[in-house]
Amino acid sequence: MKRKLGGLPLAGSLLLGLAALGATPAQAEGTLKICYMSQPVIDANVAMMEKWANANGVEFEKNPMSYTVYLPKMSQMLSNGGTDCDIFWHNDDWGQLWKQWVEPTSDVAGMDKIRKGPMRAFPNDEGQPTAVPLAHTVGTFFYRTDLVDEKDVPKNWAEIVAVGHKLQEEGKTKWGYVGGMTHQNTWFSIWWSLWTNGCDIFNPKFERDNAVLDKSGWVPTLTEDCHRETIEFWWDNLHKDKISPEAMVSYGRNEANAIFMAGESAFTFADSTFWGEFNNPEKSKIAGKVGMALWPMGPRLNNNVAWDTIWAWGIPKALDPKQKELAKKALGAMLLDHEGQIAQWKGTGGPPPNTDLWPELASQDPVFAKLKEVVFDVKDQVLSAYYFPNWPAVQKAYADISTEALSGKREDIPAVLERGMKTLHDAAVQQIAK
Amino acid sequence: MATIAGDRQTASRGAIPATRRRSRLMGERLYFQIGLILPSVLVLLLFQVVPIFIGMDASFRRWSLYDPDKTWVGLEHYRYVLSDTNFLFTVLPNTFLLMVASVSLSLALGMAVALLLHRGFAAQRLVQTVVLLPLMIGPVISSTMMRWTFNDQFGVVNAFLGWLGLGQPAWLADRWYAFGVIVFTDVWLWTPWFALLLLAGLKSLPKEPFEAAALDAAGRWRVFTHITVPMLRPVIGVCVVIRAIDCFRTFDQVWLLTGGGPARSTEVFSIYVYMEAFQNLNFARGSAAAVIGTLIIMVAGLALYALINRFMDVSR
Amino acid sequence: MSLASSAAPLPRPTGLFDLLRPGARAAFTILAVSAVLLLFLAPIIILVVTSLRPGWGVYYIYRGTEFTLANYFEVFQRGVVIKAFVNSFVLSTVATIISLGVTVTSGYMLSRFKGWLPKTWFTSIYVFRTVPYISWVLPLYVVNQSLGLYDTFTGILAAHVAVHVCFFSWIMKGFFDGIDPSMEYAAMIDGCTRWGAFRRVALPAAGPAIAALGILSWLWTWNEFLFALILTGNRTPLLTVTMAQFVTELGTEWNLMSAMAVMAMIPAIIITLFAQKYVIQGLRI
Amino acid sequence: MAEVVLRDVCKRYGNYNAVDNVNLTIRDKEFVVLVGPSGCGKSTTLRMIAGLEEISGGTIAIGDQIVNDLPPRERDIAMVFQNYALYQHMTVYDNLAFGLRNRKVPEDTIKAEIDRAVDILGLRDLLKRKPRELSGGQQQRVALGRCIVRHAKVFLFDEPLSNLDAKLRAHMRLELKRLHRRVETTAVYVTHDQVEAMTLGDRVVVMNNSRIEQVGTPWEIYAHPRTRFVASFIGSPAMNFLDGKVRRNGSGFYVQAPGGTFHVSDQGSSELAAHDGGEIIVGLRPEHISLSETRTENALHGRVELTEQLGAEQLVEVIAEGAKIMVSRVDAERELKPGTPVYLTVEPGQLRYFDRITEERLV
Repeated sequence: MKRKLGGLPLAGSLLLGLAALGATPAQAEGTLKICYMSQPVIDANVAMMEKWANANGVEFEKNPMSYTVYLPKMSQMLSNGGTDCDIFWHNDDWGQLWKQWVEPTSDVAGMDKIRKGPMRAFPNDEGQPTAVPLAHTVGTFFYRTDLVDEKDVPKNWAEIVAVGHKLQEEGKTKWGYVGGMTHQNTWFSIWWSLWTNGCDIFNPKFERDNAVLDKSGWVPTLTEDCHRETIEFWWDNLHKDKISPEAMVSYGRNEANAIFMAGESAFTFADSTFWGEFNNPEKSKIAGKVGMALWPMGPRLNNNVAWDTIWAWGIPKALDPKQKELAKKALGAMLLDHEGQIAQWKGTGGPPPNTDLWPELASQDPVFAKLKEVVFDVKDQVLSAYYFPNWPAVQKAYADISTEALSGKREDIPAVLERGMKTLHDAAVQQIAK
Repeated sequence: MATIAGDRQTASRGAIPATRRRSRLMGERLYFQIGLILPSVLVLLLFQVVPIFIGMDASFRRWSLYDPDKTWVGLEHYRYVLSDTNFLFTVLPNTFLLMVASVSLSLALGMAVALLLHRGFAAQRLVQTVVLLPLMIGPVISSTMMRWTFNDQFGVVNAFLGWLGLGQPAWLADRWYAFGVIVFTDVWLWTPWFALLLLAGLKSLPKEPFEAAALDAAGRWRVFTHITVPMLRPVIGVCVVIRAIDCFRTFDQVWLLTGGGPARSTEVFSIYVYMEAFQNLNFARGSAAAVIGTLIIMVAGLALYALINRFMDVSR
Repeated sequence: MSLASSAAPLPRPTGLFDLLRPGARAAFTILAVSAVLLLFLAPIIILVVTSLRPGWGVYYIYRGTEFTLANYFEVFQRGVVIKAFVNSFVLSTVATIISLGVTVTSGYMLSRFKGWLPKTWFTSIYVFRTVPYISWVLPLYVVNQSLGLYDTFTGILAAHVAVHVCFFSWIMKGFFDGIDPSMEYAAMIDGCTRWGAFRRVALPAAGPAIAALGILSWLWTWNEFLFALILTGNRTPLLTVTMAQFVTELGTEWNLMSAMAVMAMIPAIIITLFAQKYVIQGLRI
Repeated sequence: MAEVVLRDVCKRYGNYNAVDNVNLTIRDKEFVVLVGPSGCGKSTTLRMIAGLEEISGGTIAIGDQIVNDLPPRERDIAMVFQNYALYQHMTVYDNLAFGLRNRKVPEDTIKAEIDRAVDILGLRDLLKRKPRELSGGQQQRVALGRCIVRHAKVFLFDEPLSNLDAKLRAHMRLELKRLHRRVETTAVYVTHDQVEAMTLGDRVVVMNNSRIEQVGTPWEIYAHPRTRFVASFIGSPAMNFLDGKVRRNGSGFYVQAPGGTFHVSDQGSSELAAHDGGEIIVGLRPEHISLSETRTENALHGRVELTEQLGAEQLVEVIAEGAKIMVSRVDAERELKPGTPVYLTVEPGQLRYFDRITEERLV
């Protein structure tokens, strides 16, 4: 039989052979492996560390991943004590999710030069920072400078509606405001306005300490007036005042940006890093006609708020000390690389983490000056995410509730929000791990 | 003769008792059969059966993707999924609605295209080529196309409707419009498949019944309902069963067109599982949903098969 | 949906069609043919036009007359796109070869033998074919991670071979059912072993049908999305996922994404134009 | 060359016996035809000899070797199939060479063998063609050629002519006969066509219901059928069977049948002695009946029902007391209108008697 079946196992052995190829090679001395999501700002930052590695004879291995799988993949590695990455991209959304597996970073050179506020997303249980920032990502209100004078830029919700409506009637623009609304895009419409109305997602408002939130029982604010008003504001925008397209409930950031860039909207809200994109004449019809402004305020709050969060790097706790040392050196070199950080800002719009550079940049670069004014210099900073393992589930649940409320009748909004109380609470407290 | 004498060397085997002789040839045959399916069995076991069992095991445990705690929790996840109103009242109805709508529409449209192609006309080859394209292009490209075509601001469909002076619906922002786009995409993708299989079926039908019907002065519609369809029943039945089972696992189109939105209103089974596992990172609950879905489709598949057998006389 | 309803050349009730004069019948045929062409071709044309529009002109593709090939050049300047094309090409080819190799013997066995073993195997195939992909790809993700196969070529390859085992065995059985076994008997009498009779006689006879299935298998792998989404990351980028991510990660670049989609469509179009006969043959169930 | 011996050969599928205790010795160089209706087990028997079916019981020997255990390739046999089973992807030459190449025969020997076979079969111009470019008769000859080149111990034929049209079939039948005389190999030939069986076989094996009914030369089978089945199966038009009663008439016997009585020859007397007064079946072949329009003694009286004009002769269907009797070899020019009263006589020696219950020939 052996001879007769000679040809058969070929395919099988080929499979096994390929399986052997798939195994990861052993870690070499003096090598830094970096895992990240490929994105212009992050790429620019990686380049700084690569430059340092090349200068210091350290081998530099880049391992870019896609955003879709980044979180599960990295979570798996960290929780299993894996050492596939010496440095990995860290995000405030999962700053608390990974806290027990990441190395404290207070001893990284240059950590004294950074903004402390956004670091609130990254402490471990001992209160030490566990991340090294690579750029600020800040929510920004954009307006069309060719349609709206700087002095006429809306200062509150009512003015958004009024100005938008007026421009629509004059035929100058198709829409007043567009912004993302779907899951992972709620920031660009509902949430920023939620915060400008002195509201938040859970009680106590603006609390991010999980212990406190646990003790308070993760009670959503959905049924409170501040929250209902926010939803009603957007309902009116979509269905009554029609300054926003009805389909906006199905828009992600990209759909919204496309409409803005097609010159069909007066206002939008996006990450500041899109400033470059909006002003790129190759892609945008409104290049050179885009300005940044303070967030228009809701009826319940008078003082301006802004969010200032960071993208950061982390180091796995499971690494051996020598690797940790090497990783920290690379990160320190990045933080202190003035030239590189300025290049990062100029090339990609990713604001430098090293605040030493800010005054100089602000004096040279009017865009940075404006960004500093409307975001960094705003006194009341909100944190744009919660920091606990179930946060992704909460985000999704919230988007589903708000979409339902905004797609139905106006008078049904309270009922939908009432129903959402349990869904959102359950999403927050569901037991998927310990 | 000398050239084939080598075969004689086995002469002494004649002495083996009959029972053992039998078992030897049958043994060889059995080994041969096993050898033939072995590679397939191994691949199926390693990459399908084993994962399914791991998934089933995980569905009884507390097992998140970032922290495989693996504490045994029994039926907790099943209880959750089976009492989740989204799963029961949105996801399952959507899944079956998509199945019914997509299969019946693509069957009807496919039949029409097949009849058209069967008639024969000058540009037939061109039409057949064009009809084949969606099948080759696959769901990712076509969903991307449709999403763009049905874009409420820039899409060609709305531009056309506007030009006609009709309303311009926010296609992907309304549950039923969005569902309609999903069904349309699925029909666009699968009509060619039905058309080609039905065309092959039409071509293989004997001519005599049609000639007899012509002599009996039957009209086209009567010929279609009384001769063509009954004779195509086996083909139709098999197509419907296969397509319906495949339709249950639809993922690509929904994921790329609506992602299950707005507000989970177009979520189907595969999206639900994916969301639980990769969005909520709850691998165990995703697995439990996967097991439930598998059982449902197996029962539904069997029922469908029986039903079609009964009504259609499938003689396969 | 408006496109769909206008395109359906519905069978006419008794007599109506026959009452039409020949000229009117021809007109009906032309109308029906145009409707079918429009339905199946329009989205593709829209995509092609989009891919030829400059970035700032992509929003209203039906306005303006500026066209450019720049999108194609830009797409191919992205390393990940070239990598994705190469990966998808290699994966489709290797997965097709292995899938066919693994299942051809299985289909042959199902066609030629009777008894408990083929019956059991056929039932298993039937049952496992109904299992939704997500139900085994989800745990396969965990398996691949623990084997270090996540985001490797081997990992995604294994999934593609596995998904084909059931369906292809079934189809191959049909191929061999259509071949008279007496050729193999003749070969066995002519001095072949069972394996020899299969390899030297049955296999060549099934060759064209297997080639047809191979073409389809190649395209299915090329177009596959779910496995790629779950089982690969950026280390092993594949075409479909890379294309989908043009929307989700790099901003709204409909023009670039369309350009990539058009490029990705090329194998499908080539096959449709030049191997149509095979494809139709391979689609038989 | 070799003898083929089947001893107690059985083939069972579950509870069903497809072949039941077949014993048969095929002598060296003999051409034996297995004939019977479809499902009688003849093809299964042949396939067991070939090794394509396993043997459920008993033994089969080829030459001096029991082959139950050997796969087909080791049995040194050659076979021609009903649909020729030519290798569709190979040329005629490669088809012919395939078996020899498998046995590692040197190419020049192969070429010589093929040359010889090609001359016998007249295939020279077709060597480079593929099977599907050949006519049915040509394919058939290639299939035969595949056997000839092999010099196998036994040739097996599984209804090889049944796919050909009537004219070609008659032609190939003769060719086969000529071929066997030239090649002189033991041959086992399966057919359901009794004409082929009679014309080709040195001996004929009639099978029915999984068993052998009779083995004998064509003449033996025709003249001395052992059972009613054999009698009915062999000969065309088929033998007429009448229910009869045996009556003693002095020292002799006569048989009372529908429409009259037969006197029985002395030879027949001994056969019938034991059945005096009993009910039997009388068999009379259509070609042995003479038909007269004038009253004749010892004849069956009936009326013409139908006539079938064949040109050289005509077939006449006669109804005698409700029993249908076919008469052949009636002068084609005789005019027999339906309803014409006729008298049928048979030489007593041509009558065959069968038991009503066992349907075996009375001896």
